[in-house]
Amino acid sequence: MSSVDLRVEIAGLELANPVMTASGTFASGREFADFVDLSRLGAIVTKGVSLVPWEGNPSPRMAETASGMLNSIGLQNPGVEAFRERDLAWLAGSVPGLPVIVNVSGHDLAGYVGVIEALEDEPGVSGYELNISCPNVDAGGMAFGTDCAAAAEVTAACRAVTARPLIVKLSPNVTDIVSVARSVEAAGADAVSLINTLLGMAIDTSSFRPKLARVVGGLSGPAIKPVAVRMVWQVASAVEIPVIGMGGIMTADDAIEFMLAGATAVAVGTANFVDPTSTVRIVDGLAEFCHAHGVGCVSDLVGAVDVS
Amino acid sequence: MSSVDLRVEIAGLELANPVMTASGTFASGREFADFVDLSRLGAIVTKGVSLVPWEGNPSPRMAETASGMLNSIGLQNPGVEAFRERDLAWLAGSVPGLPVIVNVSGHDLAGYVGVIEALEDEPGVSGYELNISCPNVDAGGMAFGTDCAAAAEVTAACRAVTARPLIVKLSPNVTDIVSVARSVEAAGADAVSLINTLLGMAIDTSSFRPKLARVVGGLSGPAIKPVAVRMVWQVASAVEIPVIGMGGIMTADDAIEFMLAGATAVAVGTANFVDPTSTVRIVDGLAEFCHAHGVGCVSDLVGAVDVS
Amino acid sequence: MTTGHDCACAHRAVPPALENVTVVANERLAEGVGLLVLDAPRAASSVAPGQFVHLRVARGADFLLRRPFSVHRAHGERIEILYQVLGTGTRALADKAPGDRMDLLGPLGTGWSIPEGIAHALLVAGGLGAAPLGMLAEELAGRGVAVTVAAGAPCEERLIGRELFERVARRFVPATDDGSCGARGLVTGVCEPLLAEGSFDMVYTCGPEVMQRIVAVQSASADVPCQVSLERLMACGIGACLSCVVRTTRGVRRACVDGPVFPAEEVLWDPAESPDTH
Amino acid sequence: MTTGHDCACAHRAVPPALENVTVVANERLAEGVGLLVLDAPRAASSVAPGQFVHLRVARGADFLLRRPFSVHRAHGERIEILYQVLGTGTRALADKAPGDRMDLLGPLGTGWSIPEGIAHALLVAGGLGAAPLGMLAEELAGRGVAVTVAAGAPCEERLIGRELFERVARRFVPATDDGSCGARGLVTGVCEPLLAEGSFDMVYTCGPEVMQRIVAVQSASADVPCQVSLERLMACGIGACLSCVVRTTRGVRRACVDGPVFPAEEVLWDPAESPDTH
Ligand SMILES: Cc1cc2nc3c(=O)[nH]c(=O)nc-3n(C[C@H](O)[C@H](O)[C@H](O)COP(=O)(O)OP(=O)(O)OC[C@H]3O[C@@H](n4cnc5c(N)ncnc54)[C@H](O)[C@@H]3O)c2cc1C
Ligand SMILES: Cc1cc2nc3c(=O)[nH]c(=O)nc-3n(C[C@H](O)[C@H](O)[C@H](O)COP(=O)(O)OP(=O)(O)OC[C@H]3O[C@@H](n4cnc5c(N)ncnc54)[C@H](O)[C@@H]3O)c2cc1C
Ligand SMILES: Cc1cc2nc3c(=O)[nH]c(=O)nc-3n(C[C@H](O)[C@H](O)[C@H](O)COP(=O)(O)O)c2cc1C
Ligand SMILES: Cc1cc2nc3c(=O)[nH]c(=O)nc-3n(C[C@H](O)[C@H](O)[C@H](O)COP(=O)(O)O)c2cc1C
Ligand code: FES
Ligand code: FES
Repeated sequence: MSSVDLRVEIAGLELANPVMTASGTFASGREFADFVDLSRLGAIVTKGVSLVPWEGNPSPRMAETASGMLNSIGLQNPGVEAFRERDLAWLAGSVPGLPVIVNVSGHDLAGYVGVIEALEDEPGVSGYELNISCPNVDAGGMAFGTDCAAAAEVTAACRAVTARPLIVKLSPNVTDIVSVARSVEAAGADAVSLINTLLGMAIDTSSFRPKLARVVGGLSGPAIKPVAVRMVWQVASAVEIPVIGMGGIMTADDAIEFMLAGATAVAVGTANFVDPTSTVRIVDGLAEFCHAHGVGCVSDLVGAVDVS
Repeated sequence: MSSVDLRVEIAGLELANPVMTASGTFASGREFADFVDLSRLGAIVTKGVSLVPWEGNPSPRMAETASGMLNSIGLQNPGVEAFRERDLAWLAGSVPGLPVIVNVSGHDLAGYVGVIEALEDEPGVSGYELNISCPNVDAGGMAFGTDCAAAAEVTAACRAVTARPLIVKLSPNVTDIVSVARSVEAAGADAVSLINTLLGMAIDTSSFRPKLARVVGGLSGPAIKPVAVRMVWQVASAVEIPVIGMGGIMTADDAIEFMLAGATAVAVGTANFVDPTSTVRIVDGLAEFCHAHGVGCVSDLVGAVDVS
Repeated sequence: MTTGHDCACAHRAVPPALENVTVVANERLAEGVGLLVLDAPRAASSVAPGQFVHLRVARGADFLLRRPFSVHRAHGERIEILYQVLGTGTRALADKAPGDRMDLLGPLGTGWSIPEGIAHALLVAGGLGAAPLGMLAEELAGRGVAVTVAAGAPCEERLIGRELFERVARRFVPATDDGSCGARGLVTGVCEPLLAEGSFDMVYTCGPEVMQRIVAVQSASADVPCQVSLERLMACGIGACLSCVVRTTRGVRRACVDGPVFPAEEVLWDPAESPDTH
Repeated sequence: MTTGHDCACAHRAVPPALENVTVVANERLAEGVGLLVLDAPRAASSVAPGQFVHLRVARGADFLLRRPFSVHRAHGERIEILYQVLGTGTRALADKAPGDRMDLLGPLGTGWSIPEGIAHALLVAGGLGAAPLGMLAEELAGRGVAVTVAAGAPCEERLIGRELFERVARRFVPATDDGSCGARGLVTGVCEPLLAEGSFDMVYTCGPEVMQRIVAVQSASADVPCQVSLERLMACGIGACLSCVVRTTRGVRRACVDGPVFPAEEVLWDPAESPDTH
């Protein structure tokens, strides 16, 4: 299988393979080191990082649904300083050379820009993913991702302070994701990633209470895959920049579906909770699939869906 | 269990219980007569009817997904005349007294209005549901449902030609479903029903072809329930008119979740394909639940979710 | 001569029902092919040749919908299903053990039409297309109709249904891709000379759609009426969802209730199933 | 005296792993309560008292995520799990038969801390709270620590874990709602007088959160350090998703890795679990 070329390129960043971690589902990798050889990942995308520490939302923060889960973590994180000292330092020491994409959160423009500025001198950062699509915070988050002008504004502001690869993560909770993707492309994004979670809710019929303390939360997992594949296909057909696809990827076959739809790389999220070895299992599966189908370069799959 | 009052009222129409059929999943009832005592339904909502016959989309029109299915039927129907002669006549003869809601489709304003005009003299029609949210037709359909002004316009035009209960069926493929709901309320809708299917896509990784001939289709079933419950809760909190909730209802417990979120009635769709007796099973389950929880009137559940 | 498709078929008298059934046996016939025997008294007593059952194979994420399977044989309180492992549902079917229970909806669909007075029928099976032809062969033989079966498969051991056909048919004409049994090549290759013999008054066929289409053309050329059994993705199986449509000269029809058996001359074949594209 | 929670616990040396395990026995103990014995050599040899395993109970729509269960006992190559049937996952667990296979992630979490030199420990179990206290009682007894167990349940037959506790503990003090065994009333009712005896140097408790909270207050009043074991909804079980947080004096912590056992004095109790609201 060594003959299959799994490399892909995102915004000038070469990845050994297209499999990344979905932000917030893999922490900064350390928790998975017992299960996964982290150096085999295409890239690690960290949990969302904000300028100052965020406490996140009250519990319960999670509920299982049919083929999916709701979460309302609320971007709990210790802030960019602690992130730099603990997570980046650990990654640099333990998995040198692994591309690290920092997922950036903010309540306002200055918040996003501040995180990037705080990390610009860090050699261990390969690029940024702007989370303008988190449904679990009151200010910022999804509000930026559901409005073209706001999405463009935050993208442009971040673009102004970094030359590093800048990925913008889009919200699926919109009428027209293509317009948002085009707006951030025009504002300087090097790539888009999609989808973040769908806004959902579940109610416990015995207590009459919402299953999440925050009432609503983000739906992820296999349940959302058809929506995600559709959006990746729509966006990839409309923009020039690469698309990173995610939403319910559990197997290599799922990853291939996203690549055929137009994703240059993919991210694995909820699957990590079910099987902590999911990421490398999918890397292996991609190689096997290419081998079996006579595909020499995995990148040949990108956008290869036949809609004729 | 005879002590539980299952009646609910939608737009002046009294239903024996809150369980309706979701349009397009129950035809006009005839196909289910072998399995279900149709007179036990709260109401029947027919398959979408258009002014002239529609052929629907090419095959394959269906694909299974994790806890869901995609369809791209495309509102195939024999047109309002044939509908009147075959379906309405059969319903009047076989299930007299069963409330019949006609689901109305159109490619343009005149199409919607025309169907209603053609049925205004039919005594067997109890009300209309305007489908402004079908993702499976090129013109009309979802285009009306994703724009507040267009949604209001078609509602107003239909309102002008009928005094019967007018339900508008909303699309979930929008940034802000509350605004659309408010627009159709202001334009004269007596009730809103939601959700129609989420736009999705699936690709066969062995043939590299989309699983649906039309490429994209509508996602239904348990997978979408959290999105549907969230939207019902948002809309019910924002409008005065009753809400009919649907999306992934398989059991009485699911139906109760929708009612707690604010739905006055519910509709059962995809579940009919899995178990053709789903509707009456859910009616029975509602009565049992109310009995077990000391709820005298099922309508006491409406909006009873405790978000304090 | 008409294919008699408008006759009031006997099975119409028995409406479909939900039935809890029990696995009696589950036998591997070849790599990826199995024979499932179900204790299903109601379906067994009411099914007509060519009808199918809609099985709730398992419950869970990958099993929201039922799966349609033709009834291969019905005897006593039992029905037999031939299945090919393709995806999650048929994989789960292969794992069933005696005693396991399932839920079945059936019998469904319009099966083969057997017009009064036919004397010699040609049955053409491609691979698992043998499934709905088993009951038919038995029924025809029982009615005194002479039966010739042409069956195609990749190799001898994949000639599914062979024993039944050899038992009830006057003639069994196999064709295998590798020549390990009968003629080397496709079943359509043996079908044409058989039709040229001129003795058949009805052709029944099931198998890959492109094969059925060729058989339909061959039958038309030989001026013999032909019935085909078409596979479509099915959600409801009872005529409500319109997933399973077949374009015909009589309009868009539902494979689950108007079919799966259709008179070949009525079918407007899907261009994707043209022999040229295969 | 410290609860010793910062010590380098022995089990930290063994990282968690995925393990394919086999059901050895599955016994019904009371209505809706079962004891599952798993052949799980790796987990059995590495688990510490108070740790848990994350089980992939089944696959399918209702089973996307794993379910966390405390290890009640570990002996030889086997672990025992006490479970209460609540929802789809535990219902599926009740249906498991010997020979069935599952996939386990573990051992996980930070279990009970056993500081050097403690002489007499009080274990307070509410209902299924007995689960993580089983291994602990055995371990303490093995180390020569005197163990008193107070256990509460609705009625005698639901006093889960009784045999084990009666075997290894010096004293077993039951309390039942209906008085069918021991004191009538809540376990917190027997706990207070026990603590008043003044002989304990550590309290370990598990059960409904509101009960643990009362035990924590009672222990603090009696000036005895107390450890609690908290249940949270868990997605990953390994510290990555932040589903399972517990608010503590040391900040927001994760029940799956920093817990489930916490020193009671560090826990900032959830207002929803206040005894007043129950
Ligand atoms: C009337 C009829 C009779 C049939 N009789 C037989 C038979 O006797 N023996 C046999 O082996 N097969 C038969 N089939 C095909 C059989 O239904 C499919 O092979 C089976 O559904 C595949 O299920 P899966 O879960 O393994 O595949 P998956 O691909 O995992 O299934 C996903 C979905 O696609 C549907 N699907 C996939 N392939 C087909 C197909 N070829 N036809 C219809 N639906 C499909 C499934 O029902 C399911 O909804 C018949 C189909 C029809 C329509
Ligand atoms: C560290 C820890 C140890 C545990 N040890 C035991 C034990 O030894 N014996 C025992 O019977 N139970 C134990 N539980 C609780 C047990 O995990 C739940 O009862 C079980 O997950 C319920 O699953 P279900 O599918 O039956 O319920 P469902 O309500 O159908 O499950 C839906 C989802 O909610 C989660 N969930 C539901 N209830 C709980 C709960 N009380 N705690 C955590 N997650 C829940 C499930 O894991 C699943 O993700 C423990 C929980 C934790 C956190
Ligand atoms: C528990 C959890 C936490 C998440 N946290 C973040 C986050 O911090 N930043 C972000 O951009 N996305 C976050 N996401 C969204 C995921 O990165 C991903 O977009 C989404 O879950 C869909 O992928 P999946 O179905 O594979 O999980 C989170 C998702 C989950 C389930
Ligand atoms: C096969 C199929 C056909 C449908 N046809 C229609 C239709 O004609 N008109 C309409 O308003 N909705 C139609 N719908 C949408 C359903 O009425 C319902 O809104 C949706 O399926 C969500 O409910 P469910 O998850 O219970 O199926 C259709 C859905 C399916 C699955
Ligand atoms: S499968 Fe639903 S109409 Fe045929
Ligand atoms: S369960 Fe994921 S962090 Fe604890």
